Amino acid sequence: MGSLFILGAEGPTEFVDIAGWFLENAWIIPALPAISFVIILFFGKKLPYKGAEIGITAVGLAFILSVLTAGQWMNQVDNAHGSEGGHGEEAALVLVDDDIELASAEADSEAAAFFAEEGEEGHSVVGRNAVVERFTWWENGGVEFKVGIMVDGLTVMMLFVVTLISLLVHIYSTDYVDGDRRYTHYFAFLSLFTASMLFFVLSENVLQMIVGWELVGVCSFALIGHWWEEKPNSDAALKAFLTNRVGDMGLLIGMIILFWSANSWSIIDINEAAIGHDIGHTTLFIASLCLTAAVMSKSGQFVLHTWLPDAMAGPTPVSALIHAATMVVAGIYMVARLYGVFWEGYSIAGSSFNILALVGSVTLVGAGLLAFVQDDIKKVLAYSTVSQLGYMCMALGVGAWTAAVFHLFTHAFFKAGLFLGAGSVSHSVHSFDMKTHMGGMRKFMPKTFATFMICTIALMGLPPLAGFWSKDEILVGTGGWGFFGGTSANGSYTFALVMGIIGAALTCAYMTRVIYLTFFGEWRGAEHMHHDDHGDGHDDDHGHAHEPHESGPRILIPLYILSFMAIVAGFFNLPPGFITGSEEGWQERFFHYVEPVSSYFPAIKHGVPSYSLAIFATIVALLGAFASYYYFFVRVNRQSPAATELANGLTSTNKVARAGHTVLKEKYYLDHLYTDIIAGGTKGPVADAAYWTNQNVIDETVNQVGRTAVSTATFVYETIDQKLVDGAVNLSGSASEGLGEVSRSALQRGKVQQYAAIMFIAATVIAGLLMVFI
Amino acid sequence: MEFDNNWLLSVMTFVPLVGAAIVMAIPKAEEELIKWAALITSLVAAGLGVFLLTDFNYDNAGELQYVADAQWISVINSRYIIGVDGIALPMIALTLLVVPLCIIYTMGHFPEPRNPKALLSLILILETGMLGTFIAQDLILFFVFFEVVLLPMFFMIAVWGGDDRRYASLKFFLYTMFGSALMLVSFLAMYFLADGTIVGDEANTFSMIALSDGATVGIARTSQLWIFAGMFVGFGVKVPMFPFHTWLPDAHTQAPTVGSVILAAVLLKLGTYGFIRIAIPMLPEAAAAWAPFIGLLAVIGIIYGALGCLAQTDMKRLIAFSSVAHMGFVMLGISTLTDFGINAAVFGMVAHGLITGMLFFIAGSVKDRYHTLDMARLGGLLISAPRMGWILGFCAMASLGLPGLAGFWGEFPAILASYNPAAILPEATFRGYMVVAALGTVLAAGYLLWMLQKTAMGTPKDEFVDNPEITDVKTYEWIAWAPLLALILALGLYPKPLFSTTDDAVVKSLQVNVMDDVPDCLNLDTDQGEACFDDLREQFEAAG
Amino acid sequence: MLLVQFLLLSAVLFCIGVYGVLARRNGVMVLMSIELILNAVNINFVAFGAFNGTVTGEVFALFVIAIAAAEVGVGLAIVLLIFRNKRSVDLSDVDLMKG
Amino acid sequence: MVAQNIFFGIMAAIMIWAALRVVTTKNVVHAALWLVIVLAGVAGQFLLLGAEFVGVTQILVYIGAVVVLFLFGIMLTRASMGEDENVNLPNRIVPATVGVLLFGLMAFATIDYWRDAELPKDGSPTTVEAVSDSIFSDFIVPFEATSVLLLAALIGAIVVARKE
Repeated sequence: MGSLFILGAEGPTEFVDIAGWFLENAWIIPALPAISFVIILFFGKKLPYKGAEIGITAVGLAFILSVLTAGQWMNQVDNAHGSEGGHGEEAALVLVDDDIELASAEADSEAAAFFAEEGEEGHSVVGRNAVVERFTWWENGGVEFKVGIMVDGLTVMMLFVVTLISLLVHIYSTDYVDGDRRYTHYFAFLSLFTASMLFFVLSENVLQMIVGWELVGVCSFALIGHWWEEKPNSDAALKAFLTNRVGDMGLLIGMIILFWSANSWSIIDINEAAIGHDIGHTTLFIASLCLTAAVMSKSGQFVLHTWLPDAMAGPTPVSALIHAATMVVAGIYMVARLYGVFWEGYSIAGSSFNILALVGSVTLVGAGLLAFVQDDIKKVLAYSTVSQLGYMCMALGVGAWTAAVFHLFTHAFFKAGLFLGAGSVSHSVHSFDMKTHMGGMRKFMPKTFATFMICTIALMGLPPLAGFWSKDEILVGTGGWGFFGGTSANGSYTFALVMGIIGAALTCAYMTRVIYLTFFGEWRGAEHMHHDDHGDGHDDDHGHAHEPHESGPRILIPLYILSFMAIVAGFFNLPPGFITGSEEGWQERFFHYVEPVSSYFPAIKHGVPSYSLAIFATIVALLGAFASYYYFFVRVNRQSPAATELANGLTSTNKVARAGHTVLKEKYYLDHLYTDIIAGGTKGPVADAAYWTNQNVIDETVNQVGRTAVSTATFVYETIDQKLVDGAVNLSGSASEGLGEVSRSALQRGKVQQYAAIMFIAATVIAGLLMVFI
Repeated sequence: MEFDNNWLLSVMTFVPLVGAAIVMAIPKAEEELIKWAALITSLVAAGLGVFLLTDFNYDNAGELQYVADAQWISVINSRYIIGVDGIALPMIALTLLVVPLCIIYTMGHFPEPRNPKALLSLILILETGMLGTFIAQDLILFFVFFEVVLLPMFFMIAVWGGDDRRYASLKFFLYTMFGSALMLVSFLAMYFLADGTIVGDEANTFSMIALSDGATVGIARTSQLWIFAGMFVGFGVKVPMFPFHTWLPDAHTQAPTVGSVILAAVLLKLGTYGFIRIAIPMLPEAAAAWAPFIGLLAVIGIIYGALGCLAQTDMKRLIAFSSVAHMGFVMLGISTLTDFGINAAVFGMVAHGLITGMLFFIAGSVKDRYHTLDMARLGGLLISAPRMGWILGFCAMASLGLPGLAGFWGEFPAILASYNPAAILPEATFRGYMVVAALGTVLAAGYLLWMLQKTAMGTPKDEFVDNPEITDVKTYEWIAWAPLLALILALGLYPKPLFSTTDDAVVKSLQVNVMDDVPDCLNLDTDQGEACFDDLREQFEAAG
Repeated sequence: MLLVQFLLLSAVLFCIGVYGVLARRNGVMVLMSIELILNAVNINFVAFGAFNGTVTGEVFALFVIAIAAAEVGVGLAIVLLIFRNKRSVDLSDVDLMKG
Repeated sequence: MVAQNIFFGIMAAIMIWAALRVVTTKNVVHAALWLVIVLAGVAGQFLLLGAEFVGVTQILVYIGAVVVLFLFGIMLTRASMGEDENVNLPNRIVPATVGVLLFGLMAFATIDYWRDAELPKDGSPTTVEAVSDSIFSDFIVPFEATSVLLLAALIGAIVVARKE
């Protein structure tokens, strides 16, 4: 599959050159897995492979389409590039195909006012502008909400990454979750996730982004909680969703601010308005802050990252797809998409500090430290992901747009490879705990070990694997010390550069630890094998195997592909002039095809790479690796091949170190803050107080009014009514009764004629009275 | 206007009443016959509703259609004026949809103490009342229908309710009556103070058309404020708005399932509908003065309702409290006084009706199976009754405002609108409300997922393992639920039909049509806006 | 002829009828007295009709006659029933309404 | 005129006398026969007032039917044909007082108000045609109601009087 991409990358062939058909119809790509979701949901259980085949087919087709789309995009860029020569500034019109008014009867004057700059002549400009196709989704109060696609370099890159990794994860899962009781549901949600993610990536406007953003969140919720019978899993799912919701609040508010400021949902319009200073700087700043909160939750940045390690409760392929390669980079993608907003809002150019860079660099180091103390291999990788996302975030913060996106690209492959490798190991030992179940695995699982090693080196950022190239570009982009020659970058983010280098060293160190604990030393899992059965939670009978064994081909092939990508992905964006010394050629292909040159993208500068910086950073990273190597491979191994740490290590002898270790073990106490204080507080005291107020103040007032009314009524009834009024009535009644008793015996004798007589007498008397008085 | 069809609304409205009479005439022992008679009646009404939906002129949704205007109580110039426009149409459709589904639901499981004859005729009378409220274009007629709704609901709660039904039903009844009384006073004040001659009616008029077309411009500002206050309480109780909401959890918790469903799906909408149809079009000036306060109560309701949910142990009570929060979003949309916000509010009303109605159906079915709604005892619904568990999950997701499902399009545009309220309103205040409302979405996710975790996830408690009563969704439940579920999804994916239906009518409701070239006072800055209303009043006085 | 002479005659007959109703204890005789009263009323009707020159009075007299006939029929039936039960038509014995 | 007045006077005297006998005689059969005289007198008065049809009806219905009914009633109740001591209540002073007072009152009221009212002198007798026109146009509803009443009375009387 990868080779197909290379084919497209090296030179567009004829079959992708169908006048932009794939670009204009990229909506088919998310539609395929969406259809697959519906089919699996309704018919999955009746199918021979329980729906997996539908998912794989759909995602496979989506992948092919993505590759074709990417090829067509590159073809288009090359054509445009040839005529323009160089990446100069272009104030070109955006290519917009504003068609398909379903109810085309309405003359669209207001919409025309909103999108005044989109003329029909836009069609003629073909080149590096995004391809936009859209139609009106709905209207409200004169505001049109559109839905559509926006395809440019960034989009096709993400399409490729998402579909490729999704495809590999689908294949991997057929073995990994084989026999799971909700096998079909699992594949349904994978399809839904893929569709949502692709929908998000293809968003033409920010509203669509919100929709996609939420949908991937809910898929993440469903897949983290895949084994919801156990409470920790559902807790983790809830935590993930709720933490993301906190960030979503920022997303909603930020997008709302942008919408009202730019009077449009369109990403292009918003970016242009921001870059053109049509939106006030304060407004942009506030919007950027709000959106940063969204990035912090979705992309696991400090201090909203805590859900991500917990999210490892989900099946491992899900972790690889959602929580390493795709969904968690949604925040990064969003920043990259709306870069005009952040660029202006944070005044990235010419500055040395901003919140995005700060959040990113703190996350990078903070999470790297946390990765040291984890015993669960997936948690190490999770913190590693957090840390790497910090790199991307920092890169965006310092203005190194291409570097960030490129790191996103390379990281997706090697991190997915690492997760799937960890899954392969745990599939065999039925645990993720490195200290109790692993060790010496290289002997049992050599193929997994090899791929894991490749991905690890890529992650460590050692040349010449993928991570090195992308990490190096980020460091260059910080424009740090003049000593290293990073002069022409956007600002001088020295702090970011320092943190970036420290982060590289930390990464090397904790990954070395992982390698040792997992693959070297002696296997420690033998005594747990029979009576321990957590792990994946599926009830197959692997538990009877006495020794770990290598995984099957459906697990290994995805690993091969990913480790292959971990090797080659870095070469897509070699520094300019590297090796050949020529400015044109096969260097900087990624930059060339992905970074937009258009009115919706800010005029960013690109740092000039320097050998000295690259060498220095590599040396620091290697130092980190060697320190860790010395500790584990030499000292711990010498103590005992089965040991996991030194008996008399620093934490047992030094108070400060022990305190630091505890802080790390407790994950900076953030979980306590969130779970116990904020969530527990809201759910407990605050909600109870509110409810108490409801029952005892508001409702009590109502009841009190009711009671007062009743008691007043009682008083009125008992005292006034019963005693006074009724007393009078009763008095008259008893008087009548007495009189009646007298008259009864005298008059009521049942004699009809007596009655008649009385009647006539009375009539006579009355008639007489009437005559006298009237 | 199509004069040919002006019988349609009347027939549609009174068919259920006739049905109720028929049901009452059938001997009590003929239970099946009674049920079928009730169902067929409601289906006939629904069929007329389908005809209405197809025949309605959507291009002219801002105008009243199918208008009938007949003498009624001539001595006070109260007329039998009915009509339907883009705002009323979705509400009517919702009513006509929910009632047959409720009747179908009762066919499978009838609440104790049975007596289908009484319950079904009450439901049908209720339907007439609800439909009448939505079609009425005369204040007295509106009031009569508004009150007709009360009594059947009162009896439904008081007879078929839970253990604490007497308290709950009485509270519901008295609370609403209290609000209605103030509302009636306001109606009367408007009758005496407004001058219908400006719009070609009689001087004292109850005609909602005349009153919202500008017959009220001459009313002094202070009087307007008081009149609006009366309506505010009347409608606010029904919505229910914080702090008039306390009847709601009790009524919902105690009511039988179908009662809860109708209460949530339609009855609460009578209040918000009143705001949109009566309070704001008739008294825009007072609405502008009150709107910040309404917005404040709305966002308090959002947060407060969510917190109330988190403190619950009873599933049904939790859903009831969530209504307070969701109606807060609707009221927030209304309080912006923009066509955008009010459109969102109408959408929110429909969405809330579908989603919360559905949640109450599920709660009722859970109660039928487990005989408890205590969330500490529930759990593992996804194992015991997987389909029902998934439906619950689907509805919880819809309720927390997941994009792609109906709830989102009520919530998000309301928040969106409050960033940019009508110019006459204080912008900064409403932006503050926006932030609080956005916080409400977080809490909404919190309590709904927590409920989902408690009830659907995990494993069933020992007491419920292998309980033969706990079955998956039954046929009658499928029939009753499928339309709601389909609509939640359909409106979520393609909200355009509903928005385009309401849009024109909402725009028209915010305009003062009294004379040509009336300035749009709501869209001027606060001071200018008030001056604009004063000018209008002076112009009117000079003319009159 | 003066109107008043007929009216006075009617009054006399009426009062005699009232005396008869009150003083007789034989049921049949009470009924006869009632007939006197009714006839007194009829004289009034016809007299006033003649006085006003309309036929309405006569028409009402006819109605009264018809109703009187019915009344006598039912009344005598009741008396017969009483007789059959009590072997007497003495109204003094009929005191079921005694308080 | 005079002749009419004289005729009226004679008839009135006879009627009053006969009426007094109706309520005072101790013989039930005699009372019925005295009643015939009163009823016949009333019929005469009707003729005097020009109400020929009513007068004829009076004779037909009352004398022809009602009195016969009374006689049957008397026979069926086995009243003695002779004097009977038990026909009157012991206390006759109260009824007498009531009667006299009532008459005083009525007489006063009548004379006080209608003292000078004269009947139309040229009053021609009312035709049957006029009576029937009135009944079958203005009074059709009371007429129908009366017919129903008669039917009801007929049935009622049968039901009440028949032996088990």
